This record gives sequence, structure tokens and C-alpha cells, in this order.
Amino acid sequence: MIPVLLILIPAVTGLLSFFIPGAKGAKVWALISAIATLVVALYGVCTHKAAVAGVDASWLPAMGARFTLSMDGMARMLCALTAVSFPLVFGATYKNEYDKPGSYYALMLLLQAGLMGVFLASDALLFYFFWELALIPAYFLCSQWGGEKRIAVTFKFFVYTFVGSLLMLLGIIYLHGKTADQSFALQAFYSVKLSLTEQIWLFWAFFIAFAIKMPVFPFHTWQPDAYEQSPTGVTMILSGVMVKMGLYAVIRWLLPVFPEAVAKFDHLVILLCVIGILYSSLIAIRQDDIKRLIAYSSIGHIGLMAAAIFANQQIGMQGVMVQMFNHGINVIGLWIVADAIEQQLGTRKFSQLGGLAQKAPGLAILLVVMAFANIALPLTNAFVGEFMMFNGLFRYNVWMAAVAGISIILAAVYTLGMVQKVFYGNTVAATEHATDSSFNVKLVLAILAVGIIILGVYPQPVIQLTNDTVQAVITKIH
Amino acid sequence: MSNLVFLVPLFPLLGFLINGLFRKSLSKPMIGVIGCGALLASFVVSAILFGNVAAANRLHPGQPIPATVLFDFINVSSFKIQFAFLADQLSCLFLLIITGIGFLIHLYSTSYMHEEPTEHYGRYFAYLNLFVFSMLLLVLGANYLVMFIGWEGVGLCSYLLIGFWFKNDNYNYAAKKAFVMNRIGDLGFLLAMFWLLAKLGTVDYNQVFAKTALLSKTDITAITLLFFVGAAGKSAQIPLYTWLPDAMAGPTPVSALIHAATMVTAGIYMIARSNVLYSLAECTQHVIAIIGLATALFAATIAIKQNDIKKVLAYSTVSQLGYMFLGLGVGAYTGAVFHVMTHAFFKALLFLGAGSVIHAMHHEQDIRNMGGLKKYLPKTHLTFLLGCLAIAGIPPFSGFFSKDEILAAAYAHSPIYWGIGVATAALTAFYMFRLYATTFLGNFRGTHDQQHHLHESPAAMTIPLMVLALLSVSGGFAGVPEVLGGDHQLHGWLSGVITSEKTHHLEHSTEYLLMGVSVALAVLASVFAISRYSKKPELQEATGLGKVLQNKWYIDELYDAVIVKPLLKLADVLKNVVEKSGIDGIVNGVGKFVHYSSRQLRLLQSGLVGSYILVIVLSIVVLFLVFWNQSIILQFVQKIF
Amino acid sequence: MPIQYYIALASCLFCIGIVGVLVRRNAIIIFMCIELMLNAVNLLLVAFSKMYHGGAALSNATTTAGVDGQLFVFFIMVVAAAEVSVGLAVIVMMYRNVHSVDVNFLNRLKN
Amino acid sequence: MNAIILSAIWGVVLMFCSVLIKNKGVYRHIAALGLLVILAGNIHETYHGSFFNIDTHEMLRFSRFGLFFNTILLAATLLYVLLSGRDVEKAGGYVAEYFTLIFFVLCGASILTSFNTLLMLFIGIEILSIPLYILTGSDKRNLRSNEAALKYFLMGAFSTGILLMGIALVYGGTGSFMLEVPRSAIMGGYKGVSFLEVTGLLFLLVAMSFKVSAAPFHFWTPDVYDGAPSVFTSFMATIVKAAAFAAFLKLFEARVGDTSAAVDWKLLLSIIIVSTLLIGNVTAVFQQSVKRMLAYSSIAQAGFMLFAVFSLNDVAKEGLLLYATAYSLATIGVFAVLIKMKDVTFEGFNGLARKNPVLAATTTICLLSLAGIPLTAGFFAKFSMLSAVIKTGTYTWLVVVAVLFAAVSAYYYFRVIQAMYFKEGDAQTEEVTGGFKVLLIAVAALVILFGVQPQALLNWFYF
Amino acid sequence: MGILQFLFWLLSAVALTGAIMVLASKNPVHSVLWLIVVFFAISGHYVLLNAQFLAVVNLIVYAGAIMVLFLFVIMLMNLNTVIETRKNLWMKAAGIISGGILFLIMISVVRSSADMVSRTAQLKEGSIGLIETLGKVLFTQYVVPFEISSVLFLSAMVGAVVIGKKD
Repeated sequence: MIPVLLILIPAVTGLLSFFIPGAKGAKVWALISAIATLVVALYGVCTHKAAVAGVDASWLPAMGARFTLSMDGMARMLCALTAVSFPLVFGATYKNEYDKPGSYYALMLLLQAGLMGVFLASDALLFYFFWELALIPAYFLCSQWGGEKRIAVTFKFFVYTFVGSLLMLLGIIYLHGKTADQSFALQAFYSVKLSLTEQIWLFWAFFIAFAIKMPVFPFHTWQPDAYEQSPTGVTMILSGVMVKMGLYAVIRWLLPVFPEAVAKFDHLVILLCVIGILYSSLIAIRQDDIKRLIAYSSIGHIGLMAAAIFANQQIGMQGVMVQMFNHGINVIGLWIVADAIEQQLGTRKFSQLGGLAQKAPGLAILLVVMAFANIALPLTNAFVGEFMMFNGLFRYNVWMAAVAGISIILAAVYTLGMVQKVFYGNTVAATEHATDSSFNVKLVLAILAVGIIILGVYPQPVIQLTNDTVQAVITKIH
Repeated sequence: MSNLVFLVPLFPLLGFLINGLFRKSLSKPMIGVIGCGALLASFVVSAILFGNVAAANRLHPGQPIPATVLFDFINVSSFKIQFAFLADQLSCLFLLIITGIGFLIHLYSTSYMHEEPTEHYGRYFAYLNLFVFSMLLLVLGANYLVMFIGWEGVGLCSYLLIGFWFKNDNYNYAAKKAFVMNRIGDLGFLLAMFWLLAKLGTVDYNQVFAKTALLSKTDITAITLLFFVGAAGKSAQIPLYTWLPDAMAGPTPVSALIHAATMVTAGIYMIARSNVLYSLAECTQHVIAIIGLATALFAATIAIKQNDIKKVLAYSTVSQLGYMFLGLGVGAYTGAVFHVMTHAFFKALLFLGAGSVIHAMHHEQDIRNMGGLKKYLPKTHLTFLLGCLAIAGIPPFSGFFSKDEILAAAYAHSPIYWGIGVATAALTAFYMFRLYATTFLGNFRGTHDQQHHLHESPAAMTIPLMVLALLSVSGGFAGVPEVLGGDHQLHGWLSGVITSEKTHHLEHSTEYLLMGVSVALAVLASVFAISRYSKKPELQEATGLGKVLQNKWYIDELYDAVIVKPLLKLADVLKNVVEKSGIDGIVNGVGKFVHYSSRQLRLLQSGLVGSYILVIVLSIVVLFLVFWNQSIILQFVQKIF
Repeated sequence: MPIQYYIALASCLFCIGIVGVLVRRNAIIIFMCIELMLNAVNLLLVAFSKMYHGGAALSNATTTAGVDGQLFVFFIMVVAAAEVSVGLAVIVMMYRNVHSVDVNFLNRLKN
Repeated sequence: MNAIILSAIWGVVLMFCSVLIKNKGVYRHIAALGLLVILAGNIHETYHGSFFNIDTHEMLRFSRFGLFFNTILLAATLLYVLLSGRDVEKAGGYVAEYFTLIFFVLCGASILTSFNTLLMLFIGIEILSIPLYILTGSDKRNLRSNEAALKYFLMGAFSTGILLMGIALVYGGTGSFMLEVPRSAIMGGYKGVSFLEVTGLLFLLVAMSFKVSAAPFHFWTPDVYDGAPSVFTSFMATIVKAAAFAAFLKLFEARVGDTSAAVDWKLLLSIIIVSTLLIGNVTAVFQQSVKRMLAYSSIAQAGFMLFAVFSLNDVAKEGLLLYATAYSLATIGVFAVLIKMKDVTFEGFNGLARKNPVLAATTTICLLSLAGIPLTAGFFAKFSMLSAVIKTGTYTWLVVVAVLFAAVSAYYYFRVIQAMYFKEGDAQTEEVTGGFKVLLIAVAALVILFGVQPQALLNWFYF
Repeated sequence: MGILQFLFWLLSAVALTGAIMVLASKNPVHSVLWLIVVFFAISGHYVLLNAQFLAVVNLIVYAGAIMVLFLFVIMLMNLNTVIETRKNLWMKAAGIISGGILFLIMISVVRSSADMVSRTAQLKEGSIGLIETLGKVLFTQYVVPFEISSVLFLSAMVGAVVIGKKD
């Protein structure tokens, strides 16, 4: 029942939200819905695994598709991430005013439903459904409430990811035809027998879809623009949760299904990821816009996660699990800061900012926590993940790990550069009359900061939660 | 006994939290009490621990001290790293140094930072406590990972404290530089850990050292070299030293605590801790010795021509750290640790003394504007002089013993090492007394306003000075070598941890000779410096080699030109060319191509029925031709693909 | 008569019709050429019908095999008549508006 | 049989109405009533047999597929009349006659879903086409309408010539007009298949491609769809096209399926499909008028539907049902809104969402369905087409091409959405009634229902 | 060569000449007249094939009704004097060439269809072309299409009203 609720609550409340007239009402409604989902999700995470039974119902018998939801460790973790993110995002942007708030929150909640579905679906067709369901609201949100160049930029984002998902769809159909009993079930996909040539083709079809979503170099160019132009609340979800769809999908739908093709191409993929890590880090150094900087930094982090996945080591995979959650909350924190600055000062350009620490010390301190989480300082959550991921990568190939490791230096360069340019130094025109952020922003950031530290000191819960998935995936491959 | 271990870092952490969270509501004295109290409490616990270890050592000599496991940090079925503390002899020694000196510096700070607004005052103590917390983690960790946590933690605090006055952009750059340079080293540390994990599956000291047999020669060399990269970053060795002089941007007590007494010695601690590994890696040892020696000499040459009181001390620190690495490189682990200890005393003393001077001079740091402070700041002067004597290696001050031990070991290894070491020692004596003479002797050269306000610092500052001076004078007696009739207590104390010390057997006569030469050179250099600079300090711009030295061999510029600028250029190229016109260009190009094809294709739709039908007829013809020749076509296609 | 002759003749007529459609611009003439094509088909169908009838009549004198071909021709004629009436109506309508029956005269719908 | 006869009768009824009833507003109600009757008759026939006991001598065969297809066509027409019936009155002065012609077209369409001989195919196609020539030219004063009618007529007649040549050759090769013919060994040429028949089938392929506007025989489509009054374009692009596809599939299933052992048609079909997808999708990108864009998009959609003809398996048949439903629903919905727009260029849609959110939202859902986004009927339509091709096991690259073009198609459909939602503007619409909006919402709801649970449609087909 | 063969060739020659003249004539009226010649030739063929009913219908419907309609329209529009504007020569050439290639293709179909070799169309004999036979089949077996084609005529009728009526 819990998986269904996780999808149903946001979906239904989202649809209803279209009809809520006032801004206040819509906000409260959305917040209540998000918190309700969070409660359910936390219950689902905390109860014993057996208590969270999956759901399996008939859907399209003629096509062999079933409405199958299941919650293994990874799904529970990502659902928790989704459930945690939304209240935080709603809380942090509570003071932001949106045109047509009912629709805004409706689409946000539908997006949440889509994301939940992606993480829960155990049926390929259902998975694809939710995959797109998550994309459409995001498209509308970005196009409607985004920045100046939003239409062109979001459209690029949409078409780009759409191409990818169509390729995946082809792969799904093909695999469907190859399964023993013409079904879309995950287990059927796992046990399907394919020749190497088939595996290679299908591998690339799926990989490109996921690579675009993550995004992995060189499929990433939609991402900085989209993050920059989207309303920050959406950007938070995009980068905090939605990119995890790609990583999740690789672990769930790619690695175990095409082990031979993975073995053949893992080197190439990891090479791409590593190039992407350095590439995006270098570019991030030269950014003049907070949002773009975070965007490129995110590409780097995701690249590392992708590399660790393909490195195919238990420890690395476990690190990815941890990091998926951690990156989610960290990057949301960074976006919140970026949004707080933009909302108050009307600019995101470093060249127009400076000295904010004097005016907004609370925000500054919280940003520093976020920033250090972003560069994976020990005792912040990201360290644990990166440590494990690098470990996995190192076991795979020493040089890849060493080269990718350079990114931790570059990350320090650009992150600290950002902190410095925004918060340190003397005040400038834009920040002359700045004040500290509102209570809700600081509250959310503080919650995040506490989470960051707690998970940095004691990551064991997340590790244990996702252990079963990692074990399953690893045994599937080897 | 082990139950107490967690208290040691806990107190500073609590101090950090209280001061950090309530910095606006607490009063300044309260902040000071909390900050210092946390350290004092830690110190007391450390002392108890020390006593416990000593007792255990007496009861079961040679028995390793068990680690205290707090909780599982990372536990994946095949792979387990615990959050564990190990308070053995080496750790306890460092604990005492850190908490002890840390307490003194906290105390000193209460007065030194008094002019700051309450909020920043609280922030300062919070950072300082956090630093101590991290440093304690570093030395208490029972495995490399916990050490690394502290390792990066001290880097973080260093960053925060260097950039404490964040309004000044130069300070911020210095802070960032320090952090990034440290990160370069940290990468080495990380890779070394990965290597250990990949090969041994553990980073626990005890297990790693027990399993060294499983490592190949290459493994050990690579691991130790990578660890050394980490150490070089943290302990400011060539080529990663340039951050430390810049780090003087922070408040002076910070420099004393972090950039002289504690954090920068982390590298030495780590290598001493891993002595089992290092003694198996011949090659690495050579590298360490050479780099240490080079750093020592190189930094000393720069120190000669610096005019900023803190810069001189900073380069001297780099130089002394080089000494310690020389010691490690030649296998004198105890000597290195010994030097860490003595250096902590006298360098903290010197820095705090400098702080006292700066405090008196209203944040004037250029020694050319000082002079004759002897009579204004008598206590400071005296303690500073003692510090200079200690660092110059004049017997019987502490520096002499530790430096001598390292030099002796270096001689045993190679006389050339010794030669350079002694030359460096002489340079050290020279620049220290140059500093002393220019600052305290001669006539006052500052403004009248400054002269008017000159006064001795308050007791909160002078008491630490005096305590440290005492330690600087007497600290050396912890390790009086056998040749001078001592029994080198430190050696005995550390024998449980440093198990692979290279023992060198020098004739007593040789040792006496070596001591004599070095002491003589040091004395000579000191005397020369005092005589040269007490009367007429060099105020004019340096030329020739002097200018090169003053500009630190232009290393910063070199780095800038060779590494930073090209990297930024590359980033620019990537951002503007590769990303924009390259990758994104292709993506957008696809869109543009579709658009273009659309414009062209729609011309087919000419609007004329005749041409439509013509196309239909032609298509029929083509379809016929394709249809009849499809086997050929398919074969052809198959050939292509 | 060998059926191939008929096929060739019908093809020839058919192609002449097509060429006519392609080379003329007068809507009426084009339409006439289309009628020519239909007639070619008619001829062909009748020829085929007689071919199949001839084949079947060898074994069964009273067979009506092949009658369907001729009936098809009948239906083609019927349909053609209907088509002509509508077609000419369209042409007349256009002529009323633009006073031309040139198919290229009206060329507003393109691209 | 019910559908054929009843729609012919109802056409005649409407003819008389034009004489007897002068109130133009009544016609569409009569038409809707008629459609209900025919629909009821057709459904009755599906489950219980025809009202009329007529021996068709195997010239018509009423299969479950054909009848179900009829149901879809009739339901779509009903929807069309309900949504756009009022706009028919604006197309010209002969409202009752227009409805008459629509019913005759439906008669032709029902023949096309049930023919069993090439003669009925021919007659069906003609009954389908001739009224359309007239409807296209119904706006007599409008030169665009004139031009469209002339072009449509000339090219339609030409394609009839091709069709007949094909039929003649097929007859020459097999001696029968029936869809299923006994094959004897004497047929030379391709093993067991007459050379003439194959040639004839090729002509038939061309003629049918013309009818379903597959490239490179599509040229009439954009011009005619653009020039005809929008309300009839909507009808042509949906019901008529679907009927043509039903005929195409039926014809090829029987004849080509029969010869495919000896002859490989797939290469030709794949060439046609690829060029259809290419021209339809790519050309649509640059259009300025939404109406013309929809014309090109209908070509593109035809490319997808051709997959059914390409793969000729059960999945394809079901897929075509789904596709016809999804496509008709969505297109009728979009056109219903388009007809209400004062300006049918993309700019004309700017800011519609603010002005009239219901229209914008329903149009969006329809466009998403056309683009094949999941959760809309269009997704399963495309999905089953793709899986039909993949099931055949060959020409897998074709689906990759199709998918890439589907992405291109998103571009132009989303341009409309962008115009409605994200661009500032002052979209002018005619008055829309509440009932219209309710119907539109119903259309959107159906699109989503079939998108979530296409089984709802297919179950009906099977039981 | 028997009389039948001779007639076949003669009628074929007439039909082809007429067909070519239809499109070669500048004056539309001439085209119509040539087309009538073609129809007569084809009717002659029908007679040869003993398809008398069709021969008659062809004359009545095509040569009679349809062509008169054409003539009527042409005359009505006064097109007999209109000289067609010169058509693009390139288009003309393309039209002729593509038509020619299509013809070649169809000829090669004839040549390569082995099953058609040595098959003949009955001349003179066979009774299926007689009105009696055709009528019987038409009103029994083919009654459905026959009735249905009434719909076609109805729509043509409506069309003529809708399109042709002046308003």
C-alpha cells in the first residue's frame, strides 16, 4: 500500500491543486501534501522491509504489462529523497510569489508523483510511463515560470531528453519481444537471453537515454541552460532528484540486463565520465553565475557517480547509493542559497555580488556548510559517498581514479571561489542594503545542514538501507 | 581508561557548538571562558590519558594500546571502517602538545582579539575550537580515514581562520590558496588510502602494519609516496609550500597555533605513525630526505630577506618542517617527533611574541618600521630572545637537542645531508637574529603615534609567552642524547609506536665534533646577524640576489605562469570554444539542420499540380527500379554496414 | 490475339494519358487525358476477361468466367461518368472565379 | 452492412431535409441523431448480426475488425459533428448537403472496412473521394478553396487511373478480383506469383499511398488540407484517412500477405515510410500556419500508421485500431479549437492559455497525444506500431528512424503549446459555448483514458 | 494476317494516333474530337473481343455523354480560341521522358511475364460480352455494388448542386 500511496498522494493532490485559486491556499495545500508524502515515505523507510510489500496488479494484459511497484533498498532511499526534497523546496521557496500558483504547485506535485513512480516501478512500460510523466510537468514548470530564455532552453531540454527516452522505449519494446513470456517485468528482463550484438545495440539505446538524463559528458549541454533558466524551485528538484532517475535507471535497468555489453564498454563510459568530471569542473571555475556554477559542479558530481556505477565494484556502488541521497540534499541546499540571493538582490552574477557575509551572516554560514559538503569535506555527507565511489573507481582502474581525483581539487577551487565572490570581500552596490534571509529559508537550510552533518558522521543507515540492492546488482553482473 | 578518549575531542566540539551557535548572545568573557575552558578540560583529560598510557607502558611494556571503537563509520559487508580512536604513546604526546599549546594560545587570544566585535569574537573562538577538535581527531584516529577526517578538518579551519577577516580580498585569496594547496596533498592521501584499501582491505593502523608482508615493493613505494604528497601539502614542503607564508593573513595566534605548532606538523605525525611502512620504502625515504632538505635550505634563504615579521617566522617554519622531514627521511622518526615538540614550543612562542609586537604596534608588521622595542616590551623581548636562541640551536635550549638528533642521523646517512643541514641551521640562526635585532635592538623607526602607544601586552598575553619560553628552554631535556649523558626519555616513550627506527652508531667523538661545528656556526651566524642589524637595519630596496630572495625566488609567479594561468586559459577555451561552439554547437546544429532541411524540403511543395504528378510518376519509376533490383540493393547495403 | 499485344497497347495508351497529364496545363485536357488512362484500363480488362473466358471455355462451354472483368469495366464507366460531372463542376467553378482553366494559374497553396 | 445502408439512407434523409426544413440549425441535430442510429446499428451488427439479410456474394465481408473500425469511425464522426457541427453551417450555404456528403463519405468508409473484392474497393474509394472533392471546394468564392478542390480532384482522378491500372493487372495475373485467390502453380514469374499481379500490386501500393498521403504521393495533402474549409479538413484528416488506412491494411494483408512468400515488399514500404516520416515531420517544422502544420503532421502520422501495413501482424492490426482512435480523437480536438481561432498562424495562438484555459489545456492534451507522449492515447498508438515492427524481426533500423522523427514531431507540436502557454499575446477566438468546452474536456479525458488504459478500447474489440 | 488481325492493328493504330493527337492538339475542341476517335477505336476493339455491350456503352457514355459534356463546357467557356500559354519546355521534356520510361517498364513487364506468353484473348467468340449474360450477372451477383453505386451518383448529384449552382 505504501508504494501506491507515495504516488497517489502527490498525484491526486496535484490534480486538485489546479483548482485552488489563491496563492496562500495553494502553498499550504502543497506543503501539506508534501509532508503527508514524507510521513508515508518515512514510515516506508523505517518499517521492516517485509512490511513494505510491493504492489502487483493487472494493467495491460494484452501487452504483458503489469502495474508492478516494488520497494527495495534503493527505491526506498530514493523515495525518501524525493519525499524529503519536496517539503524542503516548498518551504524554502515559501515566500516566492508565482503567477498562477495553483498550477505551479499542481505541476510540482505531479512531478513528484512521476519521480516516485520512476523509482518504484518494476515493470518496464510502467517505468517508461513515469519516466515521461516526470518530464512533462518539469517542462511546463520551466517554460512557464522560468527565466528570460526559458522557452528555447526548456524546449531543448525537453527534446533532448525526449530523444533519449524514445531510444529507451525502443530498447524496452525490443526486450519485451525477447522475453520468454512477452512481459515487461523487471525480472523477465533480467533473465532474457541476448546475443552480444543485441546487447551492444540495446546497451547504447538505454545508455544514451540515461546519459542524457544524468547528464554525462558530452550529453550534458541542455543542463546548465535548463538549470539557469528554470525557476529555482524546479531546478532544485531537477538537479536534486530528477538526475537521480538516470543513475537509478542505470543501476536498475542497464547493468543487470546487459552485463556483457557493460563489460565491453565500461571503459569507454568511465572515460567519458572522467573527462566530463574534469571538463565540467574546469568550466565551473570560469562561471560568473551562481546557478551555472552549481550546474556544472553538478555535472561533475554526477559524472563521478556514473563512473563509479560502471566501475562495478561493490564499495563504489554502495558509495553511489549514499551519494545519490547526499548529492540530492546538498545541491538543493546550494540552490536554496542561490535562490535566496537572487530573490533578494535580483542578480546571480558574481561580478555584481560581494560582501554578503556582513549583511547576511546566517546565510553565509549555511552556505559555507553547503559549499563544504559540495567539495566533500569529511564529516559532511558527500565525503562518505565520494570516498566510497573513488574507492570503487580506484579498484577498477588506478589512473581513472587519479585523474578523476583532480576534480576534488578543482571543486575546491570553484566552490571556494563562489563563496568568496559572493560572501566575502567588501559590499558592492547590489549588496549594500541586503538583509539576512527570511526565517523559512534559514530553517530549511539549517535542517539540511544538520542532515548533512549527521549523514556525514553516521552514514550507516543509508548504507544498510541500500545494501540489498547493491548486493543484488553486483551478483547479477558478476 | 579508554572511555575517556572521546572526551578529548568532545570538549572543543562543544566549545565550538556553543560559541558558534550563541556567539551573538554570549558576552566576550563568557566566550573566552568557554573557549579556553574547553581546551583546558581537554588538556586535563589528555594528561590523564598520558598518565594511563604511561602506567600501561610500565605494566606491560611493548604491549600495544587497544583502540577505542566508537561506531562503524562505513560498513559494507566486505569492507568495514570504524570510527575509532587510538590513544597510544605517540597520540598522547601530540595530545598534550595540542591541548597544552592550544590552551595557551586560546588564553592569549582572549586578549589579542579583544577588539573584535562580540559576534566575530565568538566566531573566532568557535573556529579555534573546531580546529582543535579536528586536530585531535587527526592524532587520535585509529585508522587513516579518521586521520583524514581530521586532516581535512584542520585544512577547513585553517581556511576559515586565514580568511577570518573576510572583508579583505587578499586574505580570502590566501585562505583559498591554502585550502587548495592542501587539497592537492589530500588527493595523494586519499589515493594512498584507496591503494591500501584495494590491497589490504583495511586502513586500520594495526592491521595495515601487521599486513605489510602482503604488499609488494611497488605498492609500498607508491603508497608511501602518495602519503608523502599528502604530508607535503599539509606540512608545506616543496612544491606545495607557498600557501604557508600567505597564510599569515590570519590573526597571529592562529599562525602560532595552526601554522607553526600543530597543523603543519600533521604530516610529520602521519609519517612517524606510518614508520613501519616508510622504513620498507627505501626510495620514498630518499625522496623525503631530499625534499625535506631542499625545503629547509630553500625556505631559509627566503627568510633572510623578508621584512614582514610574520613572513620571516613563516619561512622559518617551512624550513624547520623541512628539517623534520629530513629526519623522517633518514629514519630518525623519534628525532622528527622530538623536533615537532620543541618546534611547537619555540615557534608558538615566537609567533605569540610577534603577535605581542604587532599588538603593540597597532597591526604594523614591517620590521623596518620597528626597532628598539626592547625597552617598551621587556617581557616580550626576553621571551622572544629565548625563542630565537632555541630555534638557532644554541645549547642548552630545546632546539639544540632536537636539531642535533636529526643532524646526527643525517650524517650517519650521508655527510652531504649533514653539510646542507648545518648550513641551513646557520642560516636559521642568522635570519632569526636578524629579525630579533631589527625588531628589538637599535632605535625606534616607527611613527610618533605608534611610539606613543607602545606598551607591554596584558598578562593574558604575556603569561602564555612566559610559559612557552620556559618550555622552549627546558623542552629539550625530554630527549637528551646518550652522548650528553641523557637517556633520551622520548625515545623510550615512543619505542612502542616507532618500531622501525634506524639506529645509527656514530662514534662519540664524531658526535661531539658534529655538535661543535653546528653550534659554532649557529653562534657565529647569530653574532654576525646581531652586529650587522642592530645598528643599521637594511631599509633600502634589495637588489640582485637579494631581490630574488625577497621575492621568494619568484616561485609564486612561476606557479602562476606555469600552472594557474594555463589552467584558467584551458578552462576559458573549454567554456567558450569547446562547450559553446563544440558540443553545444553540435546539439544546436542538429536543430538548425532540421530547420534548414525544413526550409529546403518545403520547396518541393511547389504548388503546381504538374510537378506533383511528375514527382509521382518519377517515384513510380523509381519504385519499380528499386523493386526489381532490391536484392542487389540489399546486398550493397549489407556490404556498407 | 496474343494477350501481350493488348497489354502493350493498353500500356501505351495509359502512358500517353500520363504524358498528357504531365505536359498540358489546361485542366480540361488534363482531365481528358485521365479519361484516356481509364479507357486504356478498360480495354485491358476486357482483354483479360476474354483471355480468362477463353481459357475456361475450353473445358466448360457454358462458363461465365471472365464476366467479372467486363462488369468491372461497366462500373468504371459508371464511376467515370459521376466523376466527370463533379470534375467539370469544379473546373467551371474555378473558371467562374478566375476566368482561366490553367492548372498553374491558381498557385496560392504551396510550401 | 448496417453502416453502409443506414448511412446511405441517412444521407438521403438529409437531402430531403434540405428541401423540407429551412432552419439550418436543425441539420446538425439530425446528423447527430443519424450518427447515433448508425452507430447503434453498427454495434448491433458487431454483436448480433445485421438488420439486413443481403447476399453480397462475398463482395463484402464484415469482420470483427472492420465493424469495430466502423464503430471508431462513426464515433469519431459523431464527436466531430458535435464539436464542429455548428461550424459546418459557416462553411457555405448548403448545410444539409454537406451533411449528406458526410454521410456518403461514411458509407464509402464502411465499404472500405468491409470490402472483399477489388471492385468494392474501387467503388468505396470513389464514394469516399467524390464527396470530398465537393466539400473541399465548398467555399466557392474562396480561391484557396477552389484551388484545393481542383488540385484534389485532378490528382485524385489521376490516382484513380493508377488504382485501376493496378486492379487490371492484378486481375490479369490472377483472373479474379477477390482478395483471396487460389494460387496455382502455373503462375510464372515470381514463384507461384504472377509477374503481372506483382506489378499490379505495385500500382495499387502507389494508389493507396496516395490516398493515405504517404510520401512521395502526398503532395495533394498540404494544399488540400490548407485550402479546404477547416471544418472539412478536420473530417478529411481523421475519419477519411483512417478509413483509407483500414482499406490499405485489408488489401495488403490479403494480397501482399499472400505474395510475400515470393516477393519482398518490405524494402519498398520502408522507403515509402522513411520518406513519409521525413517529409511530414521535417517540412512541418517550418510552417507558419497551424493548419498547414497539421496537414504536414497528418502526413507524418500516416508514416507511423504505415508501420501497420509494413508489419502486417496482429499487433499491427490492434495498433491501427488504437492509432486511428488516438489520432482521430486528438486531431478532431485540435481542429475543433483551430476552427474557433480567428488567426490560424502560430502567432494567433499566443496567450490562449490566459484567455481561455480550457481550450488551451485540452488542445495541449491533444497535441501531446499527437506527439506520442505517455499517458495519452497517442503513446500507445505509436508504441504498438513500433512493437509491431520490432515483432517482425527485420528492418529494426526503421523504428530508430521513426523514433528520431517522432522527436522532431515534438518540435512543431510543442510550438503550439509554447504559443498558448508561454508567449504573451492576445489570441482571438470566436464565442465558444459551455457545451463545446464540456465536449472538449470529454475528448481530452478520453485521450487520457486510452493513454492510461488502452485495454479499455481493446477489450471492447475482443469481446 | 486475317481480317481480325488486320482490324486489330488498324484499330490500335487509330487509337494510338488519336491518343497522341489528344495531347498534341493546341485547340481543346480538337482534342475532344480526337478523344472521340480514340473511343471509337476502343469500341471497335470491344466489338472485336465480342464485348458488344461494352462497345455500345462506351460509345453512349463516353463518346456520347461525357464527351458532349466536355465539348459543352469548352464551348461554354469559350476556350476554343484560348491559346494555352507556353508551358515550361523543361517540364514537357521531363513529362515525356518519365512517361516514356514508365512505358518501357510496363513493356518489360509484359515481356518478362512468362505466364502471359502464349495466352490469347478470344476474338469474336465467347458470349460473356453479350447483354444477356452481363445483365444476368449484374443483377444477381453484382447487385450490391450496382446498388451502392447509386450513392456515388447521389453524391455526384449533390456535388453538382453544391458546386455548380450559382449563388
